[in-house]
Amino acid sequence: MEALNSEPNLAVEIAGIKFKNPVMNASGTFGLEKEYSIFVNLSQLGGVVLKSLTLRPCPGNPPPRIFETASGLLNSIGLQNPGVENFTKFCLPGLKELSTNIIASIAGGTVEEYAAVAGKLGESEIITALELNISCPNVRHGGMQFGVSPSASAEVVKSVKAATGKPVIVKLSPNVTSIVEIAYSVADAGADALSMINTLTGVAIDIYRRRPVLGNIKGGLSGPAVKPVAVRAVWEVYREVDLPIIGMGGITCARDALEFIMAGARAVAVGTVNFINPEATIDILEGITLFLKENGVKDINDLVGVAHDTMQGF
Amino acid sequence: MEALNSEPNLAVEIAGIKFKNPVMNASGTFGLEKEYSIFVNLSQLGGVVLKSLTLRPCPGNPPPRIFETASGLLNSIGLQNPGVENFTKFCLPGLKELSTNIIASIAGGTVEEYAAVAGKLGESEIITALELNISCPNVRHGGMQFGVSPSASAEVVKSVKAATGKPVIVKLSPNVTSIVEIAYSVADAGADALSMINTLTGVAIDIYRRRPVLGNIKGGLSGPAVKPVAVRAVWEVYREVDLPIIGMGGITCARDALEFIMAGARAVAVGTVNFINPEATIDILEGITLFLKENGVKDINDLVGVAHDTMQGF
Amino acid sequence: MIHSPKTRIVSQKMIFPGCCLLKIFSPEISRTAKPGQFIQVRILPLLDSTLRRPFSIHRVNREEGELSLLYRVVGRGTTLLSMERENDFLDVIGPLGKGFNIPEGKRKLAIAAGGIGIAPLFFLLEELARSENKDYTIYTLLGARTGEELILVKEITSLTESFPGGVEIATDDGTVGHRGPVTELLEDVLANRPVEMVYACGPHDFLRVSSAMLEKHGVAGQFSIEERMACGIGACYSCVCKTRRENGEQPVYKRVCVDGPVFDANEVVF
Amino acid sequence: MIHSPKTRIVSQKMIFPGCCLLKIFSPEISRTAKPGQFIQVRILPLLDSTLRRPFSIHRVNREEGELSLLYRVVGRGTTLLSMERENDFLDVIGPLGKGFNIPEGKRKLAIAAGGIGIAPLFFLLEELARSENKDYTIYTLLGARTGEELILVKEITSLTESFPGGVEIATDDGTVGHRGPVTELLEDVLANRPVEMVYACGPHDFLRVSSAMLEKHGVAGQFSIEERMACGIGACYSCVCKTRRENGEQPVYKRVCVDGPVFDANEVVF
Ligand SMILES: Cc1cc2nc3c(=O)[nH]c(=O)nc-3n(C[C@H](O)[C@H](O)[C@H](O)COP(=O)(O)OP(=O)(O)OC[C@H]3O[C@@H](n4cnc5c(N)ncnc54)[C@H](O)[C@@H]3O)c2cc1C
Ligand SMILES: Cc1cc2nc3c(=O)[nH]c(=O)nc-3n(C[C@H](O)[C@H](O)[C@H](O)COP(=O)(O)OP(=O)(O)OC[C@H]3O[C@@H](n4cnc5c(N)ncnc54)[C@H](O)[C@@H]3O)c2cc1C
Ligand SMILES: Cc1cc2nc3c(=O)[nH]c(=O)nc-3n(C[C@H](O)[C@H](O)[C@H](O)COP(=O)(O)O)c2cc1C
Ligand SMILES: Cc1cc2nc3c(=O)[nH]c(=O)nc-3n(C[C@H](O)[C@H](O)[C@H](O)COP(=O)(O)O)c2cc1C
Ligand code: FES
Ligand code: FES
Repeated sequence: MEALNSEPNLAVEIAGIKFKNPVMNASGTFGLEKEYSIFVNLSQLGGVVLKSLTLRPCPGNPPPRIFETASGLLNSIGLQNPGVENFTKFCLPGLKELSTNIIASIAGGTVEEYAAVAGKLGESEIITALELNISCPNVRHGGMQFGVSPSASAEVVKSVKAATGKPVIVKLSPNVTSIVEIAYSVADAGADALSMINTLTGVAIDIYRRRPVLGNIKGGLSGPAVKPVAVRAVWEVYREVDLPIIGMGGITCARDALEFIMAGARAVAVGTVNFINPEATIDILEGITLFLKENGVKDINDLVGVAHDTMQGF
Repeated sequence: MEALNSEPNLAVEIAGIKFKNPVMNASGTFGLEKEYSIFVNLSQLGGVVLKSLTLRPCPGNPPPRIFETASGLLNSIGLQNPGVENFTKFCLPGLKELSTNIIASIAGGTVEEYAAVAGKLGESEIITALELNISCPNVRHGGMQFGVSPSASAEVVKSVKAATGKPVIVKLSPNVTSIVEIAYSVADAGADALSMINTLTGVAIDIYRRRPVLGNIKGGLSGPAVKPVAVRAVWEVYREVDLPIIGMGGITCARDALEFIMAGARAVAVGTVNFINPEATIDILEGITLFLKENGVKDINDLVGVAHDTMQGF
Repeated sequence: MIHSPKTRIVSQKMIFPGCCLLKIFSPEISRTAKPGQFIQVRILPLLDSTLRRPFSIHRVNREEGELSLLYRVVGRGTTLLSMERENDFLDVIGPLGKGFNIPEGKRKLAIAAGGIGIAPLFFLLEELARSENKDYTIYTLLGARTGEELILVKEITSLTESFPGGVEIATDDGTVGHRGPVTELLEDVLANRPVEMVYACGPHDFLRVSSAMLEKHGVAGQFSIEERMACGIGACYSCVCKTRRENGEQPVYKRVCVDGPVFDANEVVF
Repeated sequence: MIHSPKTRIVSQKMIFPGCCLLKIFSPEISRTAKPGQFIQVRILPLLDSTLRRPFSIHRVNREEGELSLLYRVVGRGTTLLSMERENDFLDVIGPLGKGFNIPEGKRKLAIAAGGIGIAPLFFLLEELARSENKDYTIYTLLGARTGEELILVKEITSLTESFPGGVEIATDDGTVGHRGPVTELLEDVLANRPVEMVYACGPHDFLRVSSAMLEKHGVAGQFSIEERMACGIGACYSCVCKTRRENGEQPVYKRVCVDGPVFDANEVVF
């Protein structure tokens, strides 16, 4: 039981960046500042992922914006944010004091917009990497999401790579026939890492008012309900595409996080559960550490994708 | 309160068939015989949908075949069934005594197989309509599901329509970028009605054994977890495609069923919840009736798609 | 602001069918809470649920370190909450949000509550009664669907009896007081009394109508707004309501959890 | 077979940490149940759960209309079940499945239980003890991880004392009886006694090893098999295990819930 006493290695490397551990929050759930520092010491996390930013201030969608479903949450925030300039002026300086990776998330309606935001954020030393939220409506293509088209996704990646030297993580949408096809396409276009999954599109109806519950009609489904779909996405992409994966979707505890890691994720992000347990990220980090110790695993990297090992025939 | 006293109309028509009410079971959950008649009087339902049948006997997937997830169920039964001939010989005669619509579900690995099964079943007077389960791996296309390709889906429909005069319901897969595109395609190919959704593909990992839980690795996610995705599918297709829709996915109670109806479904099918409440179909039927009475709705058809009415702008 | 996963329930009682008074022991929250603030309660037995439920702080006993919630049983979360008993534990976050304030110089106040909307206003009345300064005039207007659902009339009457003004009641069915909506009492007060500030909480329609009245009479107001919440601390932008800007710019969505739940009446776009 | 949504709990006790004995009142099920059959229990507080949990019928008191379950707390469902108390209600379906049978002419029996596997075998012993015919020889072999987890040894000893044979015990840690797996006791019995039929229930590996022994010694067996279940009545094909066919054809997947849970030992492909 020697392993019980020695501290396991939790550090992972993704896109050339060192993460002191594989646990971060998911974009959109920790805001643009240090909101969650009242609950958790953010510097203890492997990284902090910011809410998606757009070039100009974005008003967001009409309320109601959220609705609780069975083991899930439908949201249609609609990217409300002050725009990249206000962010840089008012929020970014405060993030400097955190000693962890700060990952900014970028959203846009056109390829140029993504590039412009990336260019602005790329100037900041505080930001370690950029995550591209490609689940945004492409205004030039009738509002079809970038992330559901291999070519549109690749275009976004190329233009962002040209605009910045920062590592680029592409966040994939699960609302596609083949997530592997999109992953291939963005890998070819120069993505440094992948994160998955963004939310599944859903609708809920208020039968008493005879109309959709959400002001925006459709919303994105997150939370434990989507976990099997998310683990499947990681499983499929890990087998086919040679990029590090940040896994997310319905993680509530260390066991959930380990499912993603064994399916192939090198790090995980924790979203919806923060709303019910605001210390969830730290609890998960501690739970992973305990699991490694109890099972004599010396290095978290030894578990990445390990569930594929016994499955050679498939 | 006159409406409180008069019985509302529950009958709906789909593909020229009259259903005495809009509640049936979902394929694969009531078996191939009258298994659930120990719990419910099947003749009280709008229809009984059989488990998918293949041309030859099908052994099914290795166990474990099911796994419970948050508000959901992953299954990989793998279409185990005795084949259409054994079915016709041993199961079909017993179904004759049911006085409701019997809908047979057809699965296959090739277009020809679908047509062959449809041809055989088309001979039976007992069967009212055929439902095509197009979420089956296409053996000639590297196992990609028919249901994720508009052209492959259309081919299946055409060949089945050529093989039988029975009404054909096409059951759509949610694992696609655009369910509307598939719906259009099968509508063009001659489908008489649509049903949706089949299961979402998912994976779960057993972190202690470090391998996927299911013998077959991937399974189909059903149950309350998927309801928002299913309602969204009905919502989208109802707006675009002029075919009657049978809605399903996570229905557990009358309120859930009414969500589907208001989103555009003319009938609903009830799957996973039967395993926890075997009388769920009847409970839902009673609940819908009560809702109609309490809200003074004289005809269930008045509620079909009603949630779109207030949403003209979108 | 604290997250306290093991807050003891001191007592819970159903004060009329579908309405509960829940008292919890939390010295930290009761010490700092201001009228209009709220707490986020985790509904533990809701295994398949993701969200906490927000409730206004209804009263505070700082000596005992206790605070109370007053809530209606309207759905799954409140049903389960109503089943919790003395000495069970609750997981709460609070106090949250911006509460009511009493601007310098405003002395003639009206308090208008629609139904369960009395919950946070009661705390405001308590604080006014506790305050050093006693030269307020307080018109208290209480609305309910029916007399049986009228809550706390006695306590409110005794809380406010040292102030000029008085308590008036309206019920939809006329079983007690004025027959009709409480907004009719408000209209009357606004038209006939020198009110300087109206504090209101209640259903959306009640606030919408009240807001129009305040505008008509040119009286200021502070309204406590409800919206579905996730984080409760300003991080997720789930809970917004539409608000006006002064310079004629486009309205913006503000977060009810941190920019509210109390807003200036003329700021909210109903 | 019945579905009874309001079956009263007569008693529940934890007989050692992590193992519960639950008695319910169900005259219908207790009247018709046979050893080896099971019931499907709905775990009500599991709001986010979709499946019932299957449990073997452990004993039956037909006079009182009661039956008992004996189960280990291994996960969420059994944890919640263990919290149910006397006079709470359970939603059960049963009796389900095919039980053990005692073929004409087979008189020399062995009963081999690995851990909680004793649950259905106890009912079998009860029925043998209750039967008119008393000319059985019964070798009862009980296995457990440690002495503290040995269950019901006294009751089993008194149930079987009127039969030749006897009760033998094996524990993994040797605290009681033979040190080692219960399969070593089985090997011994098969090698040295004229056993005609072995009834076994327990962990997968225990059954696999036992099955190989039976084949080696040419002795028939009936094994109770466990698999995750959904419907419990043969409709969904969730619960299959692989079974041999006699004529050398491909193995087929049979449903544990209706074709079992008791299978001929030589039929199951482990
Ligand atoms: C700042 C704030 C303070 C509140 N204070 C009180 C209070 O003191 N007393 C009280 O009884 N209620 C209060 N509410 C409303 C209370 O939060 C909801 O009634 C409760 O969340 C409903 O939970 P449920 O699970 O029982 O209902 P659900 O089953 O979730 O829904 C039932 C009904 O309640 C409505 N509802 C659900 N969540 C909210 C929400 N967050 N805000 C408003 N309506 C909601 C739904 O639209 C639906 O009509 C407050 C809400 C907010 C935002
Ligand atoms: C016919 C039959 C009879 C059974 N009789 C008994 C009995 O008399 N006493 C008893 O203690 N247990 C019995 N079991 C096993 C019992 O059903 C499981 O232990 C129980 O379902 C676990 O539920 P859970 O929610 O606590 O566990 P989960 O949290 O669902 O899982 C915990 C562990 O239990 C295993 N498990 C889950 N479901 C099953 C299942 N249906 N069958 C086998 N293993 C499962 C899982 O693989 C996992 O390792 C029987 C199973 C079957 C199929
Ligand atoms: C309220 C809310 C807001 C979100 N905002 C964003 C966002 O701005 N950008 C983004 O890429 N993803 C956003 N997401 C998606 C999450 O980052 C995450 O991909 C998804 O919720 C799945 O993880 P979870 O189940 O742990 O929440 C948001 C999710 C929620 C619930
Ligand atoms: C155990 C199981 C078996 C199923 N078998 C089939 C099948 O044979 N053919 C088919 O078209 N769908 C099958 N389905 C999918 C259901 O018919 C239904 O589309 C899906 O489960 C969603 O509905 P639900 O959430 O109400 O279960 C199966 C689902 C389950 C859970
Ligand atoms: S609830 Fe998250 S910002 Fe208000
Ligand atoms: S559990 Fe459904 S067939 Fe056995």
